[in-house]
Amino acid sequence: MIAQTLSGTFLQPTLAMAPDVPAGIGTGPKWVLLIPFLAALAACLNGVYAAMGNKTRLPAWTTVALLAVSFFATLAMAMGFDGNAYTVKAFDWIQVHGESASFIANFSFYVDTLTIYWMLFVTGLATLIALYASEYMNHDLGVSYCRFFAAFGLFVFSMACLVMGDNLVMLYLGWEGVGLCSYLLIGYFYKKPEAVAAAKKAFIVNRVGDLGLALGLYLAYVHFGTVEYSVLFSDEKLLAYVEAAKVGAFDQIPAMAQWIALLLMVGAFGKSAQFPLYVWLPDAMEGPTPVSALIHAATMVTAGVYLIARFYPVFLISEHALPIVAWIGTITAFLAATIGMAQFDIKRIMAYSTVSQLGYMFAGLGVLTPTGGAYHVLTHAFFKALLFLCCGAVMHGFAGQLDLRKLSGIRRVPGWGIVSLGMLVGCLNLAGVPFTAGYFSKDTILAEAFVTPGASMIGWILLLTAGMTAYYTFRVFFRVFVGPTHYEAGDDHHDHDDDHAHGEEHHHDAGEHGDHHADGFHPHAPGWAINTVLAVLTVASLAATGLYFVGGSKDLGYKTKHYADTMVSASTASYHSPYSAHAFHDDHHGDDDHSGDHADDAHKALAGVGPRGAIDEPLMLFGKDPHKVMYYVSGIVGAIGIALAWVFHYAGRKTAGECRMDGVARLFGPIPRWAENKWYVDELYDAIIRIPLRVASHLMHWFDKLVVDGLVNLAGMMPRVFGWFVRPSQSGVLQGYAAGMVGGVAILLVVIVLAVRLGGGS
Amino acid sequence: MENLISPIILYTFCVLGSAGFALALPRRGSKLVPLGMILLGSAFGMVAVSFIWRADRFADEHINGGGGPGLFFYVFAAIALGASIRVITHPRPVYSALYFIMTIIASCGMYVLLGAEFVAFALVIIYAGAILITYLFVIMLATQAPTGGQEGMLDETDAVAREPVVGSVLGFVLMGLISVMMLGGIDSVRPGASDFEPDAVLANLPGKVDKVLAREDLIAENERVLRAEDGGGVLDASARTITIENTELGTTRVIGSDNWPDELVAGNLDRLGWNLLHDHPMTIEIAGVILLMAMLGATVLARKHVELEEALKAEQAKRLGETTLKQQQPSGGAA
Amino acid sequence: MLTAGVSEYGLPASVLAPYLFVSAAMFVIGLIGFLTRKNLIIMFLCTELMFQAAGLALIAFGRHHLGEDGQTFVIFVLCVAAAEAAMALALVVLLFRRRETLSAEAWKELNG
Amino acid sequence: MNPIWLILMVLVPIAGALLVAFGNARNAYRDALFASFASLVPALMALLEFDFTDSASFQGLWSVGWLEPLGLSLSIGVDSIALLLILLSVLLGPICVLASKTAITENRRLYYSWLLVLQAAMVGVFASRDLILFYICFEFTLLPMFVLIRMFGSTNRVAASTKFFLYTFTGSLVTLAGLVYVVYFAAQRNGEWSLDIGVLTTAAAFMSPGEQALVLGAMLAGFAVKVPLFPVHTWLPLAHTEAPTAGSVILAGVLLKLGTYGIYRFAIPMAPVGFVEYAPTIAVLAVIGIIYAGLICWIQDDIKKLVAYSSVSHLGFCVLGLTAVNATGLSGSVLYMLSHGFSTGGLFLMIGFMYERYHTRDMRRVGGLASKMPVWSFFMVFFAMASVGLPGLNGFPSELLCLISAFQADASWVAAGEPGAAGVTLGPWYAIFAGTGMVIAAMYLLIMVGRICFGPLTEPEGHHAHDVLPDDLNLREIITLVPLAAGCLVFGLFPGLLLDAIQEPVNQTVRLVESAQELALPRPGAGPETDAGVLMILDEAGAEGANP
Repeated sequence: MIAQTLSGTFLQPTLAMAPDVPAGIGTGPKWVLLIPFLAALAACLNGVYAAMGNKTRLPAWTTVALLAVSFFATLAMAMGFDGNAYTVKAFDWIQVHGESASFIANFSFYVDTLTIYWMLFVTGLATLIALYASEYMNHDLGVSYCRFFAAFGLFVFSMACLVMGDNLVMLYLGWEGVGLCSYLLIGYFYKKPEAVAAAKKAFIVNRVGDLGLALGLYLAYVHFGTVEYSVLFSDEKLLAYVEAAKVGAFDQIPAMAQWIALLLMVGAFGKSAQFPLYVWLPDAMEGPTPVSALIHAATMVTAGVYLIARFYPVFLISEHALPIVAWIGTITAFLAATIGMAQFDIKRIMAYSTVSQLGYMFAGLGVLTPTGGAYHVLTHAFFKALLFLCCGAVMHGFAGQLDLRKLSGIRRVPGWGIVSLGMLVGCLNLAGVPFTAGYFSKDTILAEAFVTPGASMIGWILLLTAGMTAYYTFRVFFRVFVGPTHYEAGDDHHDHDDDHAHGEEHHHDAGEHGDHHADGFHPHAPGWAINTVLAVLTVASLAATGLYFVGGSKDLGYKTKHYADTMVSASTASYHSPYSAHAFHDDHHGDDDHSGDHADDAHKALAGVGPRGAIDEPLMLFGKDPHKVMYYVSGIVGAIGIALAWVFHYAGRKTAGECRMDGVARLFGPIPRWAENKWYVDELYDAIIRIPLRVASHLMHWFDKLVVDGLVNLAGMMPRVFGWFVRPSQSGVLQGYAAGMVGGVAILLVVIVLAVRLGGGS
Repeated sequence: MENLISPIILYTFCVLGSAGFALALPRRGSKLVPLGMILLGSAFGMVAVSFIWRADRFADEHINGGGGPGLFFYVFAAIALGASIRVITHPRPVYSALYFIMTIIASCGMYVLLGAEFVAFALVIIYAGAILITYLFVIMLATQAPTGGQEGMLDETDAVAREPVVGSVLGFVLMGLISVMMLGGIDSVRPGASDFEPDAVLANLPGKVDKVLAREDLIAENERVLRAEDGGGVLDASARTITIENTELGTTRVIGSDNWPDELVAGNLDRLGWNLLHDHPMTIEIAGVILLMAMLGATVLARKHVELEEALKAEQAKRLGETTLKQQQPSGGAA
Repeated sequence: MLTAGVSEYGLPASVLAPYLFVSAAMFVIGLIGFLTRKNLIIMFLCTELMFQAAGLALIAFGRHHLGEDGQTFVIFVLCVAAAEAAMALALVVLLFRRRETLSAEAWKELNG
Repeated sequence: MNPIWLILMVLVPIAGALLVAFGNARNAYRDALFASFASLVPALMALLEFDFTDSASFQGLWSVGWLEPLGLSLSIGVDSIALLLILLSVLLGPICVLASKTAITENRRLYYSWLLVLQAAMVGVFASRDLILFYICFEFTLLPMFVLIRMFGSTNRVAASTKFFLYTFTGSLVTLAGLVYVVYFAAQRNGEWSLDIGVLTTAAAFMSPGEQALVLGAMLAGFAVKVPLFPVHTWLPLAHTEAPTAGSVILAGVLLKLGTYGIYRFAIPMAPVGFVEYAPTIAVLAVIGIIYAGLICWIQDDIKKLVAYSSVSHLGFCVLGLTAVNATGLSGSVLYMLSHGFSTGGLFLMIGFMYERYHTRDMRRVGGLASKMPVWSFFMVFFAMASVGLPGLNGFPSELLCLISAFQADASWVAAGEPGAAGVTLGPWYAIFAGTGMVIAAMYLLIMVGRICFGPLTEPEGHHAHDVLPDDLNLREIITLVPLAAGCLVFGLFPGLLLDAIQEPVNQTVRLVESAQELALPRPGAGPETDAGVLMILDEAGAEGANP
């Protein structure tokens, strides 16, 4: 049997499997499988190295090489893509063929433009960051080094399954797989209790989201009868629902179909660290910095965005899903920005900025611009990876020091030029300084928020957040990289305990050390691998700007603006906001008269609920094309933020630890401290979820012991009690037993005699 | 049942019997044993009289014959029951065993009356001869030597019955019930079939037939009785014919009922043997296994070295000490 | 009237009944003995008595039905009785050697 | 397939047990290992000879008469589900023996012979096609397990073994009553006594719904205790905690599955209407068990008790799948039976290996072992992840299918009368609440891994190195773990190996339940020809099980 199944899995030619592939979607070349499986191979090889006790940098080179091949395979896939989505099956995975319904989830991959778009930067960044890590993890050569790269490879494999999977179950596989790798890598320094706790927290919080995803999966299967994209997205029922949604006729769509999106959304919130499930991401910075860069900034956390983009039609048919996504994204963006402003640990600041930027992406998805969201994902991936890697280089060089009060003017330390330059480019992008990639991608979202009816509030909040982002970004830059040169070593290379960034006594410490360098500590400048990677990423971040101007296409029947737009529009995420298309192209003014007569007012509350086929108000901001207006507005807001950072953190700063901001912060009373402590959200969760559950667990434990088991023991006692009553009869005197027997026989005979008598009488 | 014995007599018997046993069972210093015996005798006598009185009347009413069981039965029954009463009422175990032999022999008499000669004699040999002798040995082995000064005084175990009243009443309640059960349906029982042919078993025993015929000179050297496995009518007990085959010629002839020898009858032993070995071979196997196991068990038990209990050890040591002391005292005096 | 030998008919009810009565009486006597006597040997004698009673009933019924099964069973009972006697007496000797008494009440603590 | 392989799978361990019992005590381990490996040979032959294209029908049928007037016979035969469970039992044999080499130092002959006897009994349960044989083997599994716990358990073993035995035995007696009623009913209906499971199944579907409910209740009394279902689960944590490692592995791997297998093989086919009627109630208990046991796991300090409670939680999914009574659910559930043993068995082995070195299972006294026992920690994390239900490992496909089935089995999307109408038992809420079990499982298992593997190294006071065993796992222990780990991975990535094999029998069961539903609740417009069709299906279902 095994032989049969195996042959059915690997050896049979593709054509023979044709019945599994629905009509309309072709099968692709088998070499596409290299992309995920090379990463898996890297993981396996590293496992073998670990078992063999390898103590060289071989694991790193293996991983980099295999991931590079994987990246080139992705490139080849992108080049060879002819515009028609296709699937590639590795082998049968979970198949249940019932008589009335079948459940089919194969280990197969679905390739369309969205997949390619995502995989390009996933594999590319993974290759670069693996190269970076080969130097960064140098201090741990041996089993730990292998362990790191094994998990790294496994992560890329899982991420590939997530992005390329042909069905929701594959997506779920990748989803949990990246969660596992995240768990393993956050807990890389497993002797540190904080790292272990952070790893655990990440996995468990993610699991809450995963539950939503799983339920969404079940509901999608139950409602549409399939979980395969190739079937699902061409499902007539779904298409009909989308048409209905476009005219706002949500009452024609079954509630169950609308629930799918709401459930999937929970999964996305978990993985992409959105409010209220964002608490795990800052803690996840306990992991090695390359991990933070790759997993917790560039790739894994964008999985939620990918999920919503991939299932955009499903989200469209849900009346409330997209508005909720938009609002949650906005709230997250704002909240994370406020916390980020008050942190002192530069890696944590980057973490909160990641959460905040993810909030932007969600808001973008929510205000009907999957393109904006996806474009921001791409730009963000580059510049945030760059920022993290720069922070990592600092941490690596300064023995784990991350406190911005203890570092200053690194720019002038020999060998730190590339790092500083990279940091500057990254900060410019993140702050949304005009003509950077971050500027264009953020503007797209902001503009869409303003043009989408009812979402202008979102736009204003996001605009404010943009200013705050610029401020805290350059706060880091001005404190750490420029100004008077000063640095203190961290206490341990491994042990970069973030608590040091908080406590009062460390403030005191900093003052004591004064301006001289601590104990003759010499930072070691990054080596060639780190510098190369930083240089490449710096260039890439700048080059990403170019993507805003190239790659537009008219093949899809309408004009797409740029590369990301093309890639998204050609995929299942294809959706063009009527508002945006309208404003941008400026050529359908006649439609303004189109009254939204089938759209009641309640639906206008927010774009997502509005009648998407109808244009209710002129899509203008200050009387201009919103995109053009936004160029100026956001540029100005960003500039204000940078200026504030300049004033408070650079101008006139003499030492590393003190700046004007300290005085300003005092004016706000306890608020900065609250923000620094993340608004006590963790404590809130502890109080309302963890502690009650733990109390419930203890109660249940006692209930189990006393009541459930108690009843059993009581039942077990019954014979004993009965025995206590009849024990005297067992006197041990032989004749007593015999007498009992005789008595018993006598009674039996009496019964028989009576029965015979009565029976005879009748 | 009323035809055989009146329920009133039966119940009276039970009451008298239980009273009798309650009195007759041994207890220290009891003077009422003779009274108990009298009660028991009267009880059994009453029943016997009732049976004898009713037997003829019963015969009239039933076509299947009737009448009482005859004088010998009453004699044997009286001996058997009397002896068995003494088995349980006699305080000395040796006498009990001897009375038990008497019971056995009387029972054997009844077996003979019932036409079961083999069993009767087997019983005498095995029971009275072997088992009871073993009992006697054990009684002698296991009876504690009476301690000094109390000779002639019976041990508590033998001299006093345990709750005689309860035991007797319980026993006779059961007696009443069994009697009612057994005699209640006696009216409707029908004795064995009228076509019963005791000699039919001879058909299965051609060897015996050969032998008898040869002794009577009814059969030549080269002839033999046709075997059942040869097919055909071999020996017809009801028609009283025997088919004989000439082994050399292969011809057959029939001995008619006129020539049927008087000695050719199937006795109790023939029928029992056939029944035992043909119809119940498994019984024999099981009996064999039981006896083997009993032998093994008895061997194992007998081999076991008995550890005396502490208290007993001390007592025996004391006793032994006393004896040796007694023995040593004179010698010590001599020294 | 003697009923030796084999007649054409089985034992009539009026003849059977006294035998059964004697059997029952003998059984009950054995039973009473078993219940009231303390000596283990006597108790075993009483069980033998009960065996005898059963044997008598079996033979009487066998005669009643004109078959030999009753006698066969009696032989079987005889075997069982013999086996029982062997085992029981061995046990009695063993027990006696341990406690120096034949009283059944000496072994009360075997009540489990 | 040749029935000799089935018979050999029973006889070889028994022969081994005799060899061990009467052999030299020093060779007990070696002989037991030999016997357990030897029984892999017939297992392999059975696997090779089994015709998987006809997996629903019973193969290797062999019957020997015994008291025929009463319908008693000893008959054996397996369909693919039974075969796979048998293979699981046989596979666990060498693993258990290997795992016990250093753990059991006294009374080895007793230990290994009972271990082998247990294996034979488990094979007997799954192989029997005769009710009496099934029941005898079913009960006989208790005895070796009782001895293993009683003689080789840890401190509280006497109470644990007694409770284990009495609890499960009491339940099983009620089950026997239910089974006997089915036999009686079948005898009334067919006019002759039969104890053949196929014959009984065919006849039992004609019981009235009331009778079916009673029979179901009786059967569940035994099977639910075995599973164990909340609230009759309290024997399990105790038994697991006290049992020796191999005992825990077998208990988790196979013995618990006797309960679910019993429900699948007897309760569903013999009381289909009753089962569908009461499925929601059973499912509620299962869901309560999932959450309740999961939360209790969370606060355990005794690592073995934690894993034991996690078994209760996990088996809840299995029962949930059964109560959905559709193809997805039954497939998932059977898959769960097969795969749960690998991950949980693995966890118990890990705990056993740790216990041998530290003589404690208290996570407050021992922890952070990753720095001292990296290989051990690797396997620990691996099995914990399999147990969490990580996709790609064995727990996931079955959990997924069970939850989907609960979701699927809702009246709102399967209208009565349509195909698949049999399973209108549950609904989304069941899946949602059961799904929280996934979160809870992640919680307690990761906390366990975090405490025992990660963090600063903690060792009990006065701990010194084991005189035989190295600090980390030795080769024997790794060899013991590898089959289980490989099973976790292979059945996670290629669940099709199992799913394809069990598809036909599962579909047939679903068909049977649907037919019985129609029989009991005739739809308007269903004429006699429908009934005839139903009868045909039922007869077919029974006939395939009946002996030639």
